[in-house]
Amino acid sequence: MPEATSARSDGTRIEFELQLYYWMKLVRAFEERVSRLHRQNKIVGGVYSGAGQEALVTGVCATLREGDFISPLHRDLGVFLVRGVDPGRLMAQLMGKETGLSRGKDSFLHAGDLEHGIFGATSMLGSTLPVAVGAALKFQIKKEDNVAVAFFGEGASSRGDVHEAMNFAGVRKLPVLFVCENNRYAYSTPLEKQMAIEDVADRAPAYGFKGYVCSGNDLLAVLEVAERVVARVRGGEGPALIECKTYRYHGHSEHDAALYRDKDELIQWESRDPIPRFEFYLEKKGQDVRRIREEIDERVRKIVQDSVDYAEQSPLPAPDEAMDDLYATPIPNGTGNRGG
Amino acid sequence: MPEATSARSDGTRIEFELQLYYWMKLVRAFEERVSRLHRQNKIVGGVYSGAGQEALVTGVCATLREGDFISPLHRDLGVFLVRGVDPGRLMAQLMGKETGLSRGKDSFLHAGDLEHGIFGATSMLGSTLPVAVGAALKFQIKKEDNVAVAFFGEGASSRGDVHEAMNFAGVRKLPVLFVCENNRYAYSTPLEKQMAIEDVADRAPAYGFKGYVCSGNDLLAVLEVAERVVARVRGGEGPALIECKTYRYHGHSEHDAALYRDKDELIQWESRDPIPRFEFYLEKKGQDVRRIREEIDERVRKIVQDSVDYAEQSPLPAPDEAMDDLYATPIPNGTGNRGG
Amino acid sequence: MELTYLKSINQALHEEMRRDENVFILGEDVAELGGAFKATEGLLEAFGEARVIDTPISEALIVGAGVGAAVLGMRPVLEMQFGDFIACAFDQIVNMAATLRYRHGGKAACPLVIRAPSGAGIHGAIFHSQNPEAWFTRVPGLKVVAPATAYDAKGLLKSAIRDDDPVIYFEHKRLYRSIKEDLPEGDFTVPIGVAELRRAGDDLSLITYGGTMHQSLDAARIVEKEDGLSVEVLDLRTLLPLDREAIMATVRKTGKALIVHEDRLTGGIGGEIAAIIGDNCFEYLDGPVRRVGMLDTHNAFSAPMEEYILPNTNKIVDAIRSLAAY
Amino acid sequence: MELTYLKSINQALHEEMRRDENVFILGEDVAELGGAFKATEGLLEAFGEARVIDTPISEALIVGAGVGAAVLGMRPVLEMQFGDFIACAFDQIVNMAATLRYRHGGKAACPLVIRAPSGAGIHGAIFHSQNPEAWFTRVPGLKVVAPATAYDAKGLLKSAIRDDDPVIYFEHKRLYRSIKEDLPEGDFTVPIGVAELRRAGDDLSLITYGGTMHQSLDAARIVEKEDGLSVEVLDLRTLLPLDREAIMATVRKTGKALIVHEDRLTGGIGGEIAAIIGDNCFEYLDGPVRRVGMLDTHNAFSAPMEEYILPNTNKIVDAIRSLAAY
Ligand SMILES: Cc1ncc(C[n+]2csc(CCOP(=O)(O)OP(=O)(O)O)c2C)c(N)n1
Ligand SMILES: Cc1ncc(C[n+]2csc(CCOP(=O)(O)OP(=O)(O)O)c2C)c(N)n1
Ligand SMILES: [Mg+2]
Ligand SMILES: [Mg+2]
Repeated sequence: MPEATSARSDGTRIEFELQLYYWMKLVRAFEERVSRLHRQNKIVGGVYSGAGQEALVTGVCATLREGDFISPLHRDLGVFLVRGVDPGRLMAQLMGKETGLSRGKDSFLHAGDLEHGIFGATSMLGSTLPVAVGAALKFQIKKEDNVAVAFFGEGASSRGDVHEAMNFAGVRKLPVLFVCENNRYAYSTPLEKQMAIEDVADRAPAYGFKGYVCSGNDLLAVLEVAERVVARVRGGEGPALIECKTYRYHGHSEHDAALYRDKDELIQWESRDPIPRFEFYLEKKGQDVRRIREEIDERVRKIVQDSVDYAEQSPLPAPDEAMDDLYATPIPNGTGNRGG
Repeated sequence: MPEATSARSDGTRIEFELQLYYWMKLVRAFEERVSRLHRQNKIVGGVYSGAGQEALVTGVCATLREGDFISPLHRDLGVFLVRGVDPGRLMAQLMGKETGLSRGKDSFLHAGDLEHGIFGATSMLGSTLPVAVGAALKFQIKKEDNVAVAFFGEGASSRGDVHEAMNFAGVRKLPVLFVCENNRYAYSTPLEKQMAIEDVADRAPAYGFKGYVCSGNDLLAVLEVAERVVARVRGGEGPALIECKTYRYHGHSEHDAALYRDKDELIQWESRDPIPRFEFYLEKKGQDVRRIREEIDERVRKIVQDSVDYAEQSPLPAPDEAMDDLYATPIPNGTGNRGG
Repeated sequence: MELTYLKSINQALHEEMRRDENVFILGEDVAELGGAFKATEGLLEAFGEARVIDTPISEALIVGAGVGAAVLGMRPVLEMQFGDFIACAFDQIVNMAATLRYRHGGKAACPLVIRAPSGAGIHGAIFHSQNPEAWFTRVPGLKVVAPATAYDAKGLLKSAIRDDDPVIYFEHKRLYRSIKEDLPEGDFTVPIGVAELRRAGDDLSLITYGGTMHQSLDAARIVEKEDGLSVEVLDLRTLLPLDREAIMATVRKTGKALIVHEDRLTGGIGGEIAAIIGDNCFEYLDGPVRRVGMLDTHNAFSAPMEEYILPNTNKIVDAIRSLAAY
Repeated sequence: MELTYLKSINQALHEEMRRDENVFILGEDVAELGGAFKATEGLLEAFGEARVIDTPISEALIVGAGVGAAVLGMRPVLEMQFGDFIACAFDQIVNMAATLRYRHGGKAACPLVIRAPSGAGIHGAIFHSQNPEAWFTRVPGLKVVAPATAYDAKGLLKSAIRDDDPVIYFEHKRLYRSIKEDLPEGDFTVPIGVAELRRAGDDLSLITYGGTMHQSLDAARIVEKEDGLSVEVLDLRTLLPLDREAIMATVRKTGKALIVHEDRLTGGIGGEIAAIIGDNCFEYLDGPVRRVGMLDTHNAFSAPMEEYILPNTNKIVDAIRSLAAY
């Protein structure tokens, strides 16, 4: 699967757009399979579906390069796929298999793949923003023209770490892009109980940089602003914040029936689904969407099925691997209680 | 010494203004004596002079009532005096005496006097803002028309706790006033290395409330904005932020020669000293300032000297008092290591 | 009637909020949702949104605001959605709350409770399985409790709410629905600082709390049946202050001590307990003081690893046998 | 030539920054001011503002940014202006940094150093005197060192900077200017995880580190002169991982163990050490394992109280005598 960057350079615009469409479809299909696997108890622990938020993840990642640093949030399965992480290894990660990104050490998306520039978050929301700022600091110190991108939810925006990160990024004019996925809820807590302002983007000026708002369900809108803003950040104009208004179709996690939302709201947002919307655009552009869809559905179905097969056939970690990967520089005598 | 509130109600305007003048003089005289006592090694540990910042402390506190909650910052000796804390007990606090506010438990201003509505801060800057917000939450829950006032430095504004506090205050429309003492430096770190904006007050809109900027060295200006804003906060209109531009004459602490500042800057700010400025105003109002100054100097000299005498004659705490005041509800068997 | 551990927590909150109007709830998703685990279910309906308050994702604010309300006479019950997130409020707990009375020269109090759902064994992985208690049991000014039964869950929560000091209340997630108990009608409390002897025995003292208490009892039954060993089981219930008298009494009686906790072995409170025993019971000891705890690693997600690192009944049985045979 | 403990830290920073251009400094007032204690003095002039960076007052940012730079191959040396403020960065240390390699399945490293000026005895009061080490010695993935001599201060800081894991480096404020030493010319390091025997003896093993190491040596000399007691003094130097071999070796040799630290007794690392000894040296012990530590309270400000709660040479002498007489 080609990376965004390569797709940009050697492809024509339409090829690129078809690639974007493919990614959204792949992510959606992968998400839905993951939810099903959770119902089937093949994926245990917390599962956080990003279904409905594919456009913003795809649009932002499509503007990035190799060498850029990304910290996704807990729903950003799409980041992994669009950045070219092998779907099989990703599925293995979710199933806690030896072949997963964390080798079974942590669950769901608490795992990174630095080869693809993806940093593995902790559960503590907002805590990754200082880390992304540190990556940007490295780029600045070393005069590299990479950017760091930190995805965060509007809920995470309430954490103190987010403030400290944005403030320092502003002071040092660091090459970091903050992307807020505003899906209107933090678990059960609606926007109005989280902040007394309309747009998280309005926080940016308080740190001396610009904030942008866009429809996170409109791939073209996301792409337009992301290309513009990423270029600026990469060009040394300092940090920026893009807020993408979006919505999660599922509950906070697959355990959550989301009774705190009303049906109409969900329906309204489903009517803004990024995929049909983009198909409509491709049609306008004279593409034979029906054919393309069928072809891509088939391709995607196979990739997802292969990833499940790969993950299911992958071994679980050996029990005592729990003691590995603690230290890069081994310690004399080990620690106290190592079992075995 | 009458409290601001009483002074407000039963005094005429001019009596009130003379009271304010008296407070500034008292605070300044107390500050300078404290610095001298530190040089004489009669006050050990960190000493943080607020000389130069008397006007804003006096102006803000003068608008408050009994029952209001105040968390001062580490230089706000004035808060204690204007709120009517006995100068002797305050001096005893700085000397670590038994009769001090913390009974020798903590140094300098890390001690409160809740009888006068003053909360004792920890050293961790910014950490008191969530506490002030909690006090305001109590006022809201109990439908009391008190306000909480949190003083903080522009340096402390970079702490995550400040963000979490302001955001929640905005969401709940809590009766809390945030007062930023912007004296341009956090220890050696100048404004431009702390934030990429001009005014800390510009943070307020990011939390859904209003921010005001005033000259913190102009008592009348502070008073004007504070009276207006405190009335609104008390009236249930939600939180507000007042930023007072000011300057500390001394180093960060008495140990700090402040070589990171240039002389001209200091001279400029000394020329904005709040006391002569207010004397000039009183003159314009036809007051015999010369007479008043002499009389107040004498009064203040005596109060400060008495406070020193009281503190010096006060006993040090008994060694084993270090084990007191840990718990309000005594614990069975005590803890492990209680000495004695 | 029969109540689960979780329901008994919920019931304690209902009863205390009814008893004292200064008690209120502050946390994430505690109001309409009733908490991620439903511990605060029904409180919003019963007491209204002035006393059951959802916050943004701001753990430091939750604790700090609790302190501000507490010094003014309120009794906030603060929820960490998962105990793991308590690290985000660390300064507010160990510096702001723990030293409050001290730095006010005894002229202030900080009556708040922090509820922290903790513990492993539910595939929670690194950040939803932690046992943070030992970070706090070294901080004077705090009190720390960790109930293992539904009765204690209710009684200790009531004591914590009525206590005038900051109390951290660790509730074990694995126990929420896995244990049930008939609770007496009406109001009762369990005193803070007092351990409970769950089982009398002569051969060995097993000292434990929280998540491993039931595994310890099971292990004691097994070795009694299979080896004829008589094991005394002490449930600490409170971790700060420790019930030193009870610890010393049981060890002096049996002469052998095995300390069991789900927290990591190195740096867990078992070390402090072993030190107390080694210093105060030296002449009574017929064998080394042994500990069973989680291996010194993080809470790995994948089942085989999670199983491998956590204490369980078999590991406790083995430890009892080897110590008894000493 | 003779270097103070403080100067040796400063020199190590100069040398490591010269040796490796990936090393950089991040903290409050570290650049123009050269740090509140002057530990980073001259670095700005020598290496420029791209590598010696003042931050706003944002401890969580300092550590978090260090992590971000470290995973990309930099070697940040982060300063907490006072060790006490490390509580404000707690989550970034114990969750973000400590689990980083683990949750990346071993395919990432986090080579950073956190310098934390800690310790009491300078009228620093509650928030400028703390000894936070035991909050971290229970967290796998971290390493924790606490040098007691100028030589170790330099050698351990170099090892910490070259180490590929997050290392918390506790430097004792009271030692900054109070101890001097002739250091060898040129580059040298002190290995992490290896304790140092400061004094050989037969009657009793005194196990200590950091601030109380010199008091312990003084006490050992006093009891030798006045009581003819031969005390062996082990300086741990590294607190995570503990040098278990060295601890067991000295206790097995002398049969008596006294653990001394300035940190609070309850919950200090002494408990863990006593537990290791009690478990592994039971048959060698001729007396109870004893501990000397700060009393279980906060760092009171006023001189009589500060004096009362802290360990000192006399208290150590008394403890040695009573244990020796056992
Ligand atoms: C510091 C912290 N507190 C609480 C939680 C529990 N939690 C997990 S996800 C979540 C809601 C997150 O909302 P948001 O940031 O908007 O992201 P979304 O789930 O809506 O995509 C909460 C409260 C957490 N993970 N971290
Ligand atoms: C969390 C925290 N970090 C660092 C410090 C050390 N420190 C004490 S005062 C100070 C500067 C404070 O600046 P500001 O908030 O502007 O107040 P000012 O001293 O200028 O009045 C610093 C860095 C601290 N007290 N707390
Ligand atoms: Mg959200
Ligand atoms: Mg300042």
